[in-house]
Amino acid sequence: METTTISLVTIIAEGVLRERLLEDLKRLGARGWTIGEVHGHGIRGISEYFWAGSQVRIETLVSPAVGEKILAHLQEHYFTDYSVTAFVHDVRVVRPERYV
Amino acid sequence: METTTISLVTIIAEGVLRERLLEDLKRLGARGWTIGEVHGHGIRGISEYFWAGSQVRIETLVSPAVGEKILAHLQEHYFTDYSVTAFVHDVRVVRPERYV
Amino acid sequence: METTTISLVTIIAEGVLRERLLEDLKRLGARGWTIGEVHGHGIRGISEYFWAGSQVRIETLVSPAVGEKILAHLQEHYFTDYSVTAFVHDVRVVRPERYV
Amino acid sequence: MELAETLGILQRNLFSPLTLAFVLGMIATLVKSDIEFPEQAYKFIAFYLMFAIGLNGGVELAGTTFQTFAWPALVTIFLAILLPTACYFILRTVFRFDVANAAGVAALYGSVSSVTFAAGIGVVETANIGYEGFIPTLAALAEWGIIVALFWGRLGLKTPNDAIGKVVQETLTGRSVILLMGGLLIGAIIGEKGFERIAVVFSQGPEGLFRGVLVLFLIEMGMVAARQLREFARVGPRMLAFGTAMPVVMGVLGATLGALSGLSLGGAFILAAIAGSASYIDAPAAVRATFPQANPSIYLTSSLGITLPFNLLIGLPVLYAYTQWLCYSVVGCAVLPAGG
Amino acid sequence: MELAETLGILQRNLFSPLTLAFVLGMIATLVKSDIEFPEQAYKFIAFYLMFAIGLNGGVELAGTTFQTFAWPALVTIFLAILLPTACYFILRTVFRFDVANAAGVAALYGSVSSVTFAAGIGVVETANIGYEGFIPTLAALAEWGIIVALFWGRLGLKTPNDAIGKVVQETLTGRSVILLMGGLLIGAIIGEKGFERIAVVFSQGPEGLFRGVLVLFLIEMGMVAARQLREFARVGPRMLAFGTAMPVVMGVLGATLGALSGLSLGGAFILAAIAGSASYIDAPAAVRATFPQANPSIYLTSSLGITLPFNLLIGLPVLYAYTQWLCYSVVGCAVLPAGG
Amino acid sequence: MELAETLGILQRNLFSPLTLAFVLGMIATLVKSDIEFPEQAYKFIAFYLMFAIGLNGGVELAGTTFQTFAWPALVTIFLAILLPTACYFILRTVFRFDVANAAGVAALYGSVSSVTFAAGIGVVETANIGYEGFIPTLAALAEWGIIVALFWGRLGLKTPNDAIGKVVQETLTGRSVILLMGGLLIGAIIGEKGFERIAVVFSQGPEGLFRGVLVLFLIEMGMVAARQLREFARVGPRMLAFGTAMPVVMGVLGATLGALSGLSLGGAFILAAIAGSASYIDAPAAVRATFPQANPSIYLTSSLGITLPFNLLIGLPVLYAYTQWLCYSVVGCAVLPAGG
Ligand SMILES: Nc1ncnc2c1ncn2[C@@H]1O[C@H](COP(=O)(O)O)[C@@H](O)[C@H]1O
Ligand SMILES: Nc1ncnc2c1ncn2[C@@H]1O[C@H](COP(=O)(O)O)[C@@H](O)[C@H]1O
Ligand SMILES: Nc1ncnc2c1ncn2[C@@H]1O[C@H](COP(=O)(O)O)[C@@H](O)[C@H]1O
Ligand code: NA
Ligand code: NA
Ligand code: NA
Repeated sequence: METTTISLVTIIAEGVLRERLLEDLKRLGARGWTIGEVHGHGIRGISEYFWAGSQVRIETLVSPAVGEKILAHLQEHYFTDYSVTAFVHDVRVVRPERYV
Repeated sequence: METTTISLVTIIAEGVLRERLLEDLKRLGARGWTIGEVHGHGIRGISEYFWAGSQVRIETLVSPAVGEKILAHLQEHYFTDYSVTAFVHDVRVVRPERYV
Repeated sequence: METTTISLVTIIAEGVLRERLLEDLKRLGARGWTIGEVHGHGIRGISEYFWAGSQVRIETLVSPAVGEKILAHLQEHYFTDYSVTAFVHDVRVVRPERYV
Repeated sequence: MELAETLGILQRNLFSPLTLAFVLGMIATLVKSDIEFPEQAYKFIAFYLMFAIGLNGGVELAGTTFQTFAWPALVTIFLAILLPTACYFILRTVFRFDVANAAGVAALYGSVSSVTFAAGIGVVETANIGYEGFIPTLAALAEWGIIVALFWGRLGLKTPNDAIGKVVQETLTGRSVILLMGGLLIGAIIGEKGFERIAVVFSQGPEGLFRGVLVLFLIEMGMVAARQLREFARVGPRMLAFGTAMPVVMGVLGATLGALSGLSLGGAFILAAIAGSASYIDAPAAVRATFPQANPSIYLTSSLGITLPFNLLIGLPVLYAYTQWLCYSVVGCAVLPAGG
Repeated sequence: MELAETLGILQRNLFSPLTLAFVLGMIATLVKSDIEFPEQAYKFIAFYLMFAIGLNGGVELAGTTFQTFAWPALVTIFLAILLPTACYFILRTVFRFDVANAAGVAALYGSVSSVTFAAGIGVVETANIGYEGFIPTLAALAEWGIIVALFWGRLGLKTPNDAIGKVVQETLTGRSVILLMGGLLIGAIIGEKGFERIAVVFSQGPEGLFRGVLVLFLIEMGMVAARQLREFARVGPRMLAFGTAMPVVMGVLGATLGALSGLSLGGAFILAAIAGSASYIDAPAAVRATFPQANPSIYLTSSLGITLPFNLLIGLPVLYAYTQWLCYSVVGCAVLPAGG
Repeated sequence: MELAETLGILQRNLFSPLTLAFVLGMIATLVKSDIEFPEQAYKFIAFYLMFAIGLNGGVELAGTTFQTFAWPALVTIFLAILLPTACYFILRTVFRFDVANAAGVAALYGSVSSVTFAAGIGVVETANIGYEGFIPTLAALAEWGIIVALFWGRLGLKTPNDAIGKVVQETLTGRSVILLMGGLLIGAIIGEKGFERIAVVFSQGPEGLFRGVLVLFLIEMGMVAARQLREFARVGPRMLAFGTAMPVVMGVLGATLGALSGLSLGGAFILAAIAGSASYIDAPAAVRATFPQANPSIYLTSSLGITLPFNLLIGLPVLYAYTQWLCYSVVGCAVLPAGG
């Protein structure tokens, strides 16, 4: 199986940011995403207050360059005020042209 | 902690494929899996039509060889017609004999 | 984007262990976690019996050292009797000081 | 029957809480409200509605003879063969659809939408007349249209029809069929007396939850339909024509054959609703699994975005007017008392 | 009481909507239908049923004297000690189970299944008689059986019993206990008059939702039980014997002690249902957390796959027949009017 | 009106099933019970309650003249401007809060809590009097307080107010507004006659589910409130004072202006409940999105952990006593018959 290495960016964020983050991702060059509902706990503890809604866990497969841009964007616009956690690592896919 | 590196294959697929994919995984040598419900968006956009059900996100820890076989199988039977995304990366586990 | 490599530990466990595992993680040095609900199948098949509740999938970003400690702890206290699967891999994050 | 009367029926239908709830849901989506109907509540209500319909039918079954049932059942089986077949060939020849897409659309239009079916029962209740207890059986039989459509598709694609066994099994044990038939049997066994003690939950009359729950459900269906409506541009005017003409044609056929087979006014009209409706859950899932190459934006948007709202707002009252005219002026079918 | 009468009760029970709904659920699973009962609907209904039972009991509590309550309560505490202890030692000696598995099964059979308890109330309603308002308290007391079973297990495994405090706390504040007792208190405070305005939702009589909701719930329980039934092969004939004999033995004990302690026919029968039932949610979770080495395929399959269907189909009517015979021919207990 | 009478109202309120259910929920959380109310059931019930309130109002709307509606509506708009503004400046000057936190708290206290609103309707039903059909409109208008608070915050932070268009759109199409107004319109169109057939599900009287469902809902709200209560230490005595004094002050203002504007006793009291309540879902979400730097532990704990329980246990009965005194001794407002 011939595979290509691309980046998987995972973002965990407060539910209220859902739509805004997806628009951002699109603008930054992501061509798809997968979203799950999660709960969590961190140093800020926001998610404990928002009892009526859960957090979102967004995964997006992107080129390494777009991955960097996403992290930089989160850093600039969200990390200070919002409860957002993000991490990135390499994965191998078939058909990279679908994602990058 | 002594750990061994094996493959984690993650498959995101339309809900209707759930049973079929799990049978395939079993046949190809996976000994376990973990399934979550997700929503998503991609170039095909199928999941937007299937409003009454969600997509599945299947994770399976397998030997690298089985991982390759799974990717090849998806490529052959699903990638053309169905909305299926898959990626694979290395993870470290204790007790590899449970998975491979 | 300047990033640092840390460990992401993923634990999949029976729902009844939820509180206990989170307390353990805290004690072992994890500063946050993200939890999703999943179903699954493995060699033991416990999750099929517990029809009224799902399994939990816990992700925690930690320093490599804490990651090792978590695996060792799971090995010692859970792997024999409980249905628990765990794996670890490296991810890159911005602001590592939040997690380690 | 004059035009005035038809307009009266249309108007009474538009002002029924069922229709208004559907419209409210559509508006909520169109103004981008964040209103949300929990998915599991939707599924639970769908479960409840089908079971309650079966149960109510079963209770009324007492006294039904084989003769009164046989003809309507035969007619329904005939429709389950005819309707998907007609859809398939119209789409192949007139619309020049490829095999998979033609079979996909035919599967949806050739089978039953639970919501339209339930709304049809609501129309009958509003009109304060009754219908035959075995009607749920006809809805279950009509589900077989899926199999017929998939058969044509497989034939056209020359794929072996061996896997059709699985589709047959899935259709026979599909959730609506099990709940309708299970409810019917239970209703028949417990009878009026056993039903009395659970009537608050299940009755379709003013003493039961059925109608109010259906109102809540229709808000959600309005939201779902409006989301599909947005896709309308991709489907185009040809599917608009198909999605509005087909339900009327199929419904008129259903009412006519139903009335001729001996059904009462209420029963013939509900058969019209069954025939004229297009499935939007069970059939699409079967089509997706069988013909993945068919485009869901065509079959789902037509069924959910066009035919469902059309039926609820215009189709059902028009079909009711037609059935009434037919029954009073032509066939002379019975009119059963409400709840009887 | 003659055999004919017992058969009559069996038959009436089999033809009640409650039993039929359970059977429908089992069939749906056995024919592999895709019918699905949403998990959160299940949880919400379980919540509702326990609270409603408490509430109905509380409303009837007015006029209960300490004397009428004290003996049944003592008897129930006695059963909560006796039943798990007897199960444990039978399994250890006759069945030669290891400590963990014996304690696990004992915890389930020594405590209460909410569904069987609710179904028992349904049987009493069907028979059109009443029961004591404090019955929910007895169900809450009977939950203590879990603690007794875990105590024997820990003793057998020589694990320190210090963590038992946590189990005690969890049993005392478990969801059924809180809802039953909370409902009871609220019912006692608001009385008949306050209850009237919420009776549509909570009443167990024909004017309330209780019975109909229980019917829906039992469809789901039938599906769950049938899924466990498939595991039957792994459990074998010995557990089949245990899972069908134990409920009868424990139930007869419950009815007998209940009647002797002064309970009415309805009350004594419901105590029989409590005693004869095996838990399938709360106790299994406690066992899993305390004795992970015990095999869930043994304790869950017996409780859910064997004893639950047995009780709903055969056990309850047999116990009802027994209690009736006992009350009429031996003890001469009271028969309370329905809803009073 | 004497103290004795006020105490009587307090007591009757404390012993109503609504209040008791809320207390049960709080206790369940405080004793760390594992009792769980499914999230989707919560959302579905919230959906149902708002729609049912609208519907009941709409049915009563017949005969309302523009005059009877205009003054109460104007008064409500005035309150929607005054209350958040007053909160904001009190918090800025007296409490020395920073802009974001002041605006955040003001947004919550300046808008409406659906639960307190529904509980207010419950109090009126308990008192067996009626209220004006257009009351749901007032609740929808009162939601505009969110916009006013966010406006002050943006002004204080000198952030451009251009994005306020989005907040306005979101408030206008928020779920409560759509369901209240949608229900109202449908109720007005279908009228008494159309409502009769769905009354079992929607009626707020003893023949409908509304009140019982509200009881179940309040158990969950008690659990949620108690969880926030635990955070109390972080908020401190100043917010305790604010969270208990503000609802009384705002409520008294609501009742007074309401009565003066011509509302009946029931209507004026419900306006007091609307004014005195603090939002705990819609406003917090808007604040989080607009002023992420504001601390949710301040605004949510005050609203959910302090003001909600205060209102349900003490605030509403006190406001009811006040409104009664006002109506009987000062203004002489009408008393509408229940369900009319
Ligand atoms: N160390 C961590 N590991 C995994 N998830 C985390 C971690 N820290 C934070 N999170 C997630 O990010 C959310 C916000 O974190 P925080 O902003 O630190 O409160 C939490 O609710 C968690 O879901
Ligand atoms: N770039 C991506 N990153 C993450 N998930 C994706 C991506 N592309 C597609 N997916 C997932 O795969 C599903 C099907 O994708 P597609 O077939 O491209 O429509 C989507 O609904 C997403 O859940
Ligand atoms: N090979 C695997 N890949 C992914 N998840 C697994 C695997 N094996 C086990 N699991 C997960 O771990 C749970 C317990 O596994 P087990 O103890 O082997 O029954 C299962 O229910 C799965 O959710
Ligand atoms: Na059709
Ligand atoms: Na028992
Ligand atoms: Na307010």
